[in-house]
Amino acid sequence: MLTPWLSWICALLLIAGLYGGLIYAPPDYQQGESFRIIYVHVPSAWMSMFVYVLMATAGGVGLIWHIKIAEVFAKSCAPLGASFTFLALATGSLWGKPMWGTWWVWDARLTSELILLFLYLGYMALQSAFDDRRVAARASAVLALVGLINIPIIHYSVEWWSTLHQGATVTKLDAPSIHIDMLIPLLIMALAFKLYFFTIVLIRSRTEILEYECNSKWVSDLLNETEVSK
Amino acid sequence: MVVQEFFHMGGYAFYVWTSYALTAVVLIFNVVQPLIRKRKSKRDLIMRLRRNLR
Amino acid sequence: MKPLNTTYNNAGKATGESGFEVSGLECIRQDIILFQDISFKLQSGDLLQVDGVNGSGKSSLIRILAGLMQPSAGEISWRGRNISECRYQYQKEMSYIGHLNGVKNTLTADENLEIMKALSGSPQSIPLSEVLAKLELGGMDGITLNRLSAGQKRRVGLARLLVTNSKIWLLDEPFTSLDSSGKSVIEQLIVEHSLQGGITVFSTHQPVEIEGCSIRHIHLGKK
Amino acid sequence: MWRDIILAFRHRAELFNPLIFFTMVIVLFPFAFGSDIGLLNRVMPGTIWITALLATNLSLEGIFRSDFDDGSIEQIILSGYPLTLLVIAKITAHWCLTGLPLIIIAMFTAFLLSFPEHVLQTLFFTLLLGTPVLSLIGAVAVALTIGLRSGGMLLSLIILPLYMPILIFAMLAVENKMAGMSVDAELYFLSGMLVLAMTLAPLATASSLRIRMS
Repeated sequence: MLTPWLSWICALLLIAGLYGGLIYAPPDYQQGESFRIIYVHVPSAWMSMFVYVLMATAGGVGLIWHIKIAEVFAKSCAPLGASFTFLALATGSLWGKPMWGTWWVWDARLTSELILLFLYLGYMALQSAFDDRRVAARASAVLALVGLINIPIIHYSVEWWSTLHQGATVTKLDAPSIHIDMLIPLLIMALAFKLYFFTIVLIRSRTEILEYECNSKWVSDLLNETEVSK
Repeated sequence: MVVQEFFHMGGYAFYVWTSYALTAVVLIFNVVQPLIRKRKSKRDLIMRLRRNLR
Repeated sequence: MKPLNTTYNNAGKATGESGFEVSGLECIRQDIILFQDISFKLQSGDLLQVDGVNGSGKSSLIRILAGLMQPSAGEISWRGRNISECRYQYQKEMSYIGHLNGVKNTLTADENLEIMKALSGSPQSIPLSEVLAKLELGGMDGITLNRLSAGQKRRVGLARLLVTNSKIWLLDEPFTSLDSSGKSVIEQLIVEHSLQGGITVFSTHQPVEIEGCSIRHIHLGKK
Repeated sequence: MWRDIILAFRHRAELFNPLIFFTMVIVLFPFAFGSDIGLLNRVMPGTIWITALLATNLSLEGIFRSDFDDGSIEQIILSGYPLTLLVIAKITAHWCLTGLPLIIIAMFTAFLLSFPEHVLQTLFFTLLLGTPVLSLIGAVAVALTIGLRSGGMLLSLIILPLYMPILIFAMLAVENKMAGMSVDAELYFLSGMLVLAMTLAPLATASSLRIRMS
């Protein structure tokens, strides 16, 4: 019931964010128009971390209290998180080419984002390796939690490593202060991405629950109803 | 003229528009894929139900 | 307040005295309901045979009873408490023999029994040689299990029952790969166990000849 | 634990496989990069570490493999004996049988290849602190994937990202030492990770095994 509302608000925000980002915001004095990639890059990067934390937490809740909804939620998070991570990487690379002159630099953020993508892929691979849903959910929850503990360590180590290996060429990316006209669209976009995530996760979770509970009475009732109404 | 400038993106058109296109593709895929799956799994469940009833 | 309290206590005792109680057990594997609504009560000396065709969930039922698997619904209690609450105590009083024997191929029969004994931590006093003799496994000193036949390995696996001295035996197809004399040895063991007040749940698809005590049956699969 | 070591000794060939693998890969590197000592010295620590990662990865499955195949794991879980303790014993045994000999061989080969001595010491410490972490984290992943189809590939996919920080810090320490800087920070960090892994990994492994067996 929530999904249509969420999706409408999300669509509105997306349009607003796009308008703000692509048209309203003034070009950056240093990077010109190319900085507009920020409006897809940064929200994706934010979401990639956010989704992982959410996924691991939900997995942990499911593991400890055996709550099915939490297991389903965690499972639905994974592909979305992976796509956000992929987007952050791809757009980061596309941004890096004109700015740094290469597609890829071994920058701390890019590298830890890449490792995050591997963590997501490992999670999804493990999830699909099990035949039984409940066992899969619990096993991958353990993995997600181990990954969650590792994320700060990975981030920290990569940061330390990259500062030792190269100068401050990357600081171009994080301009010390961002103009308010640039910031507002960014926040709108971030919010839009967040809503988008929740909308899709809801859709995914509902399908999952339906499959999970395929033996229970309410599912068969529901299906009978839809069949009658057709 | 303005429109052209907009699409030109100060010379960065390729990078900017590829980024946005990629984002759009991934986001749309993530909408469509669960919807298809939902329909498919519903169909499967209905089949199952019919099998069980017989 | 007081009368309320006493009734509560009585109720607790009423369920507490009974041995092994299973209610409303359900198992779903890979979205398929294997069984539903299984309930039974086993007292001291009871014997329960689980029947059913292949894939009907016999092994799953026994694994659930052992506490290895979580049931999708229902509960199992031992001495009036849910087995997940008193896991430690329950495990001390229960022996499970699954499809796999749980013995090391690279060790001898003696060494395997030593490990079982150490793991169970029971102050069991039957000498190991006696256990081996009972299972017709004598005279195999220094021979590692990978040189023995499947049936002999199965016997070593089943020797766990005698070494650990537990009250509940959960046996999944105990007679597989045993010859007829091995089978009758195990049947004999089960009868003795039952006469000593033990509880046995076992699954099999072979006819069993058990004399001296009554067997209850539970049938899994489509009716 | 003694049981594991005894068992491992009965499979002598399997025991030495990772070690032989390790030595052979290290010997391959001069063929790939040429026999220039200066260049070899630069890539040597990295080579040793990456090879150690791979060798650990290959041998990891052995921690629970045989116990899984013959049903011992079920019995151990059901024995009421604390699973975490057993897991600790198993991991320790695994490290003694792969990590420790690996360090010795690494030292030996590095010595043969006339690696500067003061850096050798640092390399030794990073290996000493790092390889137990590899075994510990690896045990969790093995417990999750044991007996699954395509378990080996899955194991690598899961495990390698988690190994990244250890590799990074070990390499940083060696590089710093080469540049004549202090390596305390890196070694402390590795010790910190070791302590963290020692406390959490056995618990996670034990619960993973329980989940895997259900």
